[in-house]
Amino acid sequence: MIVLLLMIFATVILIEVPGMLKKNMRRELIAFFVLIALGMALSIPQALGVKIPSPTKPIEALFRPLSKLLK
Amino acid sequence: MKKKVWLAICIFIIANFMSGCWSRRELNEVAIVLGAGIDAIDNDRIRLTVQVAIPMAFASGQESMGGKKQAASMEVSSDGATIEEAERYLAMKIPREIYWGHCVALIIGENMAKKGVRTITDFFERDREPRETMWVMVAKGTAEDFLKTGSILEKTSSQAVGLLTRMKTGYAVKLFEFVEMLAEEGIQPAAAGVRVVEVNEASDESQQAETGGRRVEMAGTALFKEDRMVGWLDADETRGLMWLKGQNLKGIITVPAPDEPDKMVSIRVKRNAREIKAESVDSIPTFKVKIRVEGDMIEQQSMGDLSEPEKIKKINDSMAAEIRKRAQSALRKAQDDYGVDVFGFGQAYHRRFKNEWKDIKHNWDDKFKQAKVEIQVEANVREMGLLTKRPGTNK
Amino acid sequence: MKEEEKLSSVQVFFLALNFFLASAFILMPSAVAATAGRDGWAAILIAAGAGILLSKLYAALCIRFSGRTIILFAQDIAGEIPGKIMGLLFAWFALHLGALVLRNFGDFMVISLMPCTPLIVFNSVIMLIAAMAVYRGLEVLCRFNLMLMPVILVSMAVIIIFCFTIPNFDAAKLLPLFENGFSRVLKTSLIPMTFPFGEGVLFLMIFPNMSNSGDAKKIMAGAIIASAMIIASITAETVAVFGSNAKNFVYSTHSMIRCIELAEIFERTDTLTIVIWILSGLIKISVCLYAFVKGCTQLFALKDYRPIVIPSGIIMTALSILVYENVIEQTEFASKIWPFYSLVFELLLPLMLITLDSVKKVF
Amino acid sequence: MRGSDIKKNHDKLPQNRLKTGVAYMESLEGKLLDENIEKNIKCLKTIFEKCSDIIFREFVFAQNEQIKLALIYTDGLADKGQVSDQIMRALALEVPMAVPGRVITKAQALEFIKERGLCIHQIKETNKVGEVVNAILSGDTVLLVDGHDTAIINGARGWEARAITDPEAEPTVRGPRESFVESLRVNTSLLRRKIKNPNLKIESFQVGRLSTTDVAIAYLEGVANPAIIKEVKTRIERIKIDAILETGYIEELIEDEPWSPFPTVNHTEKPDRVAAMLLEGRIAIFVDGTPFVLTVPSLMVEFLHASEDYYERFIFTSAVRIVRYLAAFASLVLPSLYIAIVSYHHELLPTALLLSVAAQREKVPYPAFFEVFLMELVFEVLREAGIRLPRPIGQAISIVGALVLGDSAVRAGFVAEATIIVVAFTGISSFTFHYSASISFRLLRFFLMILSGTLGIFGLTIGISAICIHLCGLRSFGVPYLSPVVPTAYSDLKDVVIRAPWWAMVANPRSIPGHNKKRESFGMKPMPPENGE
Repeated sequence: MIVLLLMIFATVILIEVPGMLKKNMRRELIAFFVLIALGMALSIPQALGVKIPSPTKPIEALFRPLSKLLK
Repeated sequence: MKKKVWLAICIFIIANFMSGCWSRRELNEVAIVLGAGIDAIDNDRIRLTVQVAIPMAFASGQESMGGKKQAASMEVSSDGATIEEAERYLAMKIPREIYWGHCVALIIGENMAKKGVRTITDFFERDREPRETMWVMVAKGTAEDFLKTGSILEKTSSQAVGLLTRMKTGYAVKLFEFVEMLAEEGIQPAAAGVRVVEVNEASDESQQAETGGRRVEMAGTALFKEDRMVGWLDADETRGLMWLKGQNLKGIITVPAPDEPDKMVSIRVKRNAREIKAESVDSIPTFKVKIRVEGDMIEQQSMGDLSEPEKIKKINDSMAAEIRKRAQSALRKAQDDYGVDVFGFGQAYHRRFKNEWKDIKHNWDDKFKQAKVEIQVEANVREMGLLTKRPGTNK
Repeated sequence: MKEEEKLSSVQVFFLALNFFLASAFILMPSAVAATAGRDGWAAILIAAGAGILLSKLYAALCIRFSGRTIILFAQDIAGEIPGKIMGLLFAWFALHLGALVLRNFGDFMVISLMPCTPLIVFNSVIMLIAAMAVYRGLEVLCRFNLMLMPVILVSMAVIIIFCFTIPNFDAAKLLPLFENGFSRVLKTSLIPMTFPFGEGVLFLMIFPNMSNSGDAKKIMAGAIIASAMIIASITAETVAVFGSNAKNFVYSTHSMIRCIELAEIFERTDTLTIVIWILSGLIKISVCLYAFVKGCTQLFALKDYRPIVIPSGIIMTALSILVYENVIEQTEFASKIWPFYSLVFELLLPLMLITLDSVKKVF
Repeated sequence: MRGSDIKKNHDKLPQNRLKTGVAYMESLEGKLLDENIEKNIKCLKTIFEKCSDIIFREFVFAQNEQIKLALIYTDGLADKGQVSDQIMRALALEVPMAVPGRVITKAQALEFIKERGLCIHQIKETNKVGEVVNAILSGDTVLLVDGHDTAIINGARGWEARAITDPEAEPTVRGPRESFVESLRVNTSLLRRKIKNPNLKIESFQVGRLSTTDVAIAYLEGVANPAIIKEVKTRIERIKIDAILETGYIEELIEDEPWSPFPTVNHTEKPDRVAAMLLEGRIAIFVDGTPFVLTVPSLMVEFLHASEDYYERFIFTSAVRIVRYLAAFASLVLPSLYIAIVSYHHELLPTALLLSVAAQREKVPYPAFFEVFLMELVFEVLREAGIRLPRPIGQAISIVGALVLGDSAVRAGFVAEATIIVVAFTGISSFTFHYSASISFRLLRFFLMILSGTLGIFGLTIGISAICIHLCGLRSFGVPYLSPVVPTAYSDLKDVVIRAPWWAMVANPRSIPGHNKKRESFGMKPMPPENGE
């Protein structure tokens, strides 16, 4: 599973990066790697079975009081 | 660029293969369930019986080659606390994966029905495989016994009974309709009844041996209070139930001929509809039921020429009376004997008086016992078939 | 390839229609039945009215700042840093919405099509195709949508018509109207208002690409009316078929289609309709992905959005797995939290911008 | 600089030639003819060393025997009758009869021969060796005159060409029966006969560094879009390749999306089809030596249409087209749908059918995916063999192969009967439309089969949407490939799945950007005479 995931990331980088290097797109490269890192941070722990807190939780906590309006 | 996309697709496909094909189930790896039967046994446990098709028996053009005819189905039973548990035990007896997608009929044994069916319909609704469109029936006796009975015309009893219900000769209900009646306020469920009968009609001995001299047939209707079966309607009362529920039915009404009361005239029902009007007279629910029936005359025993308006009117009247009688008998039985509103009068009341309904909905069945029901039938003979009158001399 | 892709009004109309229909067609009947009972259809129609008002707001923004997306004009109105924060919030909304929709469809597949296949497979495969569509550009996405639209609309029409043939169908089951009071219906209408109709806020990223952005108001209103009619009629039909049992289903539209048995030919077709919904959902997810990617591109002043499509897709997929632990959390969130949470982005943010701008203009 | 070197020492030529053929041809550039005919002949003989089909015929001018002449041509390419009658006979015998008594000097010879001596329609002069060589190889006859560094190129080509026959690849029931042949001139003449209009422009190129193949583009000026014409020209001129042997070479070199499985350049061997394409604003590319002509830009729908569609009455045509579209769809998805149903979604079949399919599959050992995949491969082998086998036995073998293989495979329990039905029907369906589109459909069929074998009907859907997205992004010379469907050109939709009657198709298709918007007048709908007279 984790191997597959890393393979996918490797492929994505292989596909995208050479083109950007050729066109000398620095900002795009930075954005690309930031997003890739984010994607890795979100997916690799999941593949390893580590629980990451869901973003839904804080949102739920924030809006829970309002939801009583719907009752 | 394109090359890389192809590369990505290749990797994706390889990844797919690596992970295996999860939900794949080859056709020759499944046991196709055609009918399921559920009986109550001791200790709150249930017995699940499945009728599994033996595909080889369904191969086309194989039978004519001679040799012994193969059984078309096998029946396996297993016990468990829930249906799913029983199914797991079944899996130990059947070497293939149990596949519910083509289950035609859900047969509930009488014992089970009396104990309450809410616990068992859930599985068939919740799981994605069993279709909501399977027929729900209550078997007189055990469901296991019912399923083990063969059929001559059809290959299995499930198919036979499925076709019988589709013929609309008796009250037939699909699972989702049955569950809706369970869930809805102001109506109580009813389900088709089936039974096994001993017969000697098979002409040839091998057929006789195959079916064990037995046959399945429709047998009235089972009435439920909440999810427990409380009683039966016989075949005639079932017709009354269907008139009152406005269910499509195919059938014959036989009435005395207007000129010769000892000779009969038969009318085939073409379409029927009913309308319930709820009223509250002195806070007693009162219902006006209007049943409309159209039919064709298809048989006449009497000699007279019936193609006269007055005579047809007479036939219409006696037809209406007949239908009314049937409906009354069904109503009496449901209202007085069992006290269950299987007709949906409560729904009609609810729709009309939504505020009053809130107070009485919890004991509607008691209220229903006091309800007054007025049945009005409007029968109409439309066609006379190919003859105007019966051939022969009228002396 | 041209950088500026111009879309015709018809293309955007159908894109919006599909966007509104996609997940609502399956989820909405059960969602509104849960609180409004048999009056769900009325809630949807009311919500459509509110949705039209919302879309008027969006269209007003679009016309006032024609040619610029919300990311850009937020910076103009509120200043660079607050504007960027707003843009970031907006991008997050697109990402979150995309993840939720993806999750919905993945769950739907797992529950109704192939229970043994892991969720991640469906999610990643759908995302792969969505990313492919976005990668090819908005114009291709619109064309693809236009290609699917006849199939989707015809199948929906067929479903709506054939449901009348279910033996249990009885329009009287819709009675009595407003049993639990009209206020309940009004409250319920918040759900459909924020769930398909308000999500049209993402089209603020697409309006600038229209060749005739003056049509935006007409288009959105038309799409909302058309989709509301379809969703409301299917909602009414689920009640007409299942009665009060309708609220017990997770996907009552799907369950209803399972009950269609017409002439022994048109039966057991639920698998095929699932296929059509995948296509429909694909478009919605693509629009979300596009909004996010385009938003990021403009936030960070990138030249080309293509390089970040795939990473964004990966993030969205990972997020879609992450957001809920189980279906219960999903229904809880969708019915109780989402209506308020999404209002922040669907109503508050655009409203704030337009007031700020008006105030600025006065002084 | 290389050229002048060579001019000095001809001996070095062979070594040069050994380098590469291309470099050799290039080396002739800038090389000029000499005034001395002997030298010229020697030079050309060195160039055409070991070319036994090049004929050098030296003779003297009848008017003045001092003047030596030489005719050089390729045996088999030049029209021998013309060469001997119109050139040699005239120069060697008949000139004195025409102008008796006049003496022509060496200096006057060339002018005289040009004006009086040659009875040839088309002559050209050149002083470049390269051009001379080219002319000889193209079938022209070159006349060298002593004392002049100019050669006369006589356009007396004439070689054996195949007769115009029925189209082999696109047979029709109704419509013209002629098809293109391998000769470019014959082909353009066939086209010219369809469109007798000076606006039909035929521009020639020579492509191929070794083969110098004649390539021509044809278009209707004022109908075709100039931007597209220009684009086609630049794309053809860009080609630097040793040889062009078939239009396929050009097709692959000028495509918009070389990695796409779909053909974005259409080809046909029917002159009527090419004419129809040109009239709608497309551009045709002819290549000498092949009966296939390319037309660009091409749309997806073209591949599902046949030329006959426009000749047969429209009601019938529309019905047939619907069938053809269904068949095309079946040829793409039927096997994968079968796999998906048999391995994943048993509920899609009615109970009775499911039981009978289950009975058939009972004896089959493989999963449905493997079975269908294998049978599809077998079918492809049969199809390929059917084409490659010598014609007399081809059909017999392929039928026997199909029948015997299919029947025994079922009997032996390798495959189920239903599989055979599916595979056979799919195979047949793929022959209902244009061959090169059906190739791509066949290829994608396997891709879809893999997907539906792994993910069932979900995989199939995903595969189809991937294909659709790809198609939506595809362009052929700037024209969206899927137009007029998407982007929608509503007026063009009457010639997609159905064909409107001719009197209703007033406008030219708008999806092909061109100038001629209207192709017929309004009110062409035939009507019975009024008043019933």
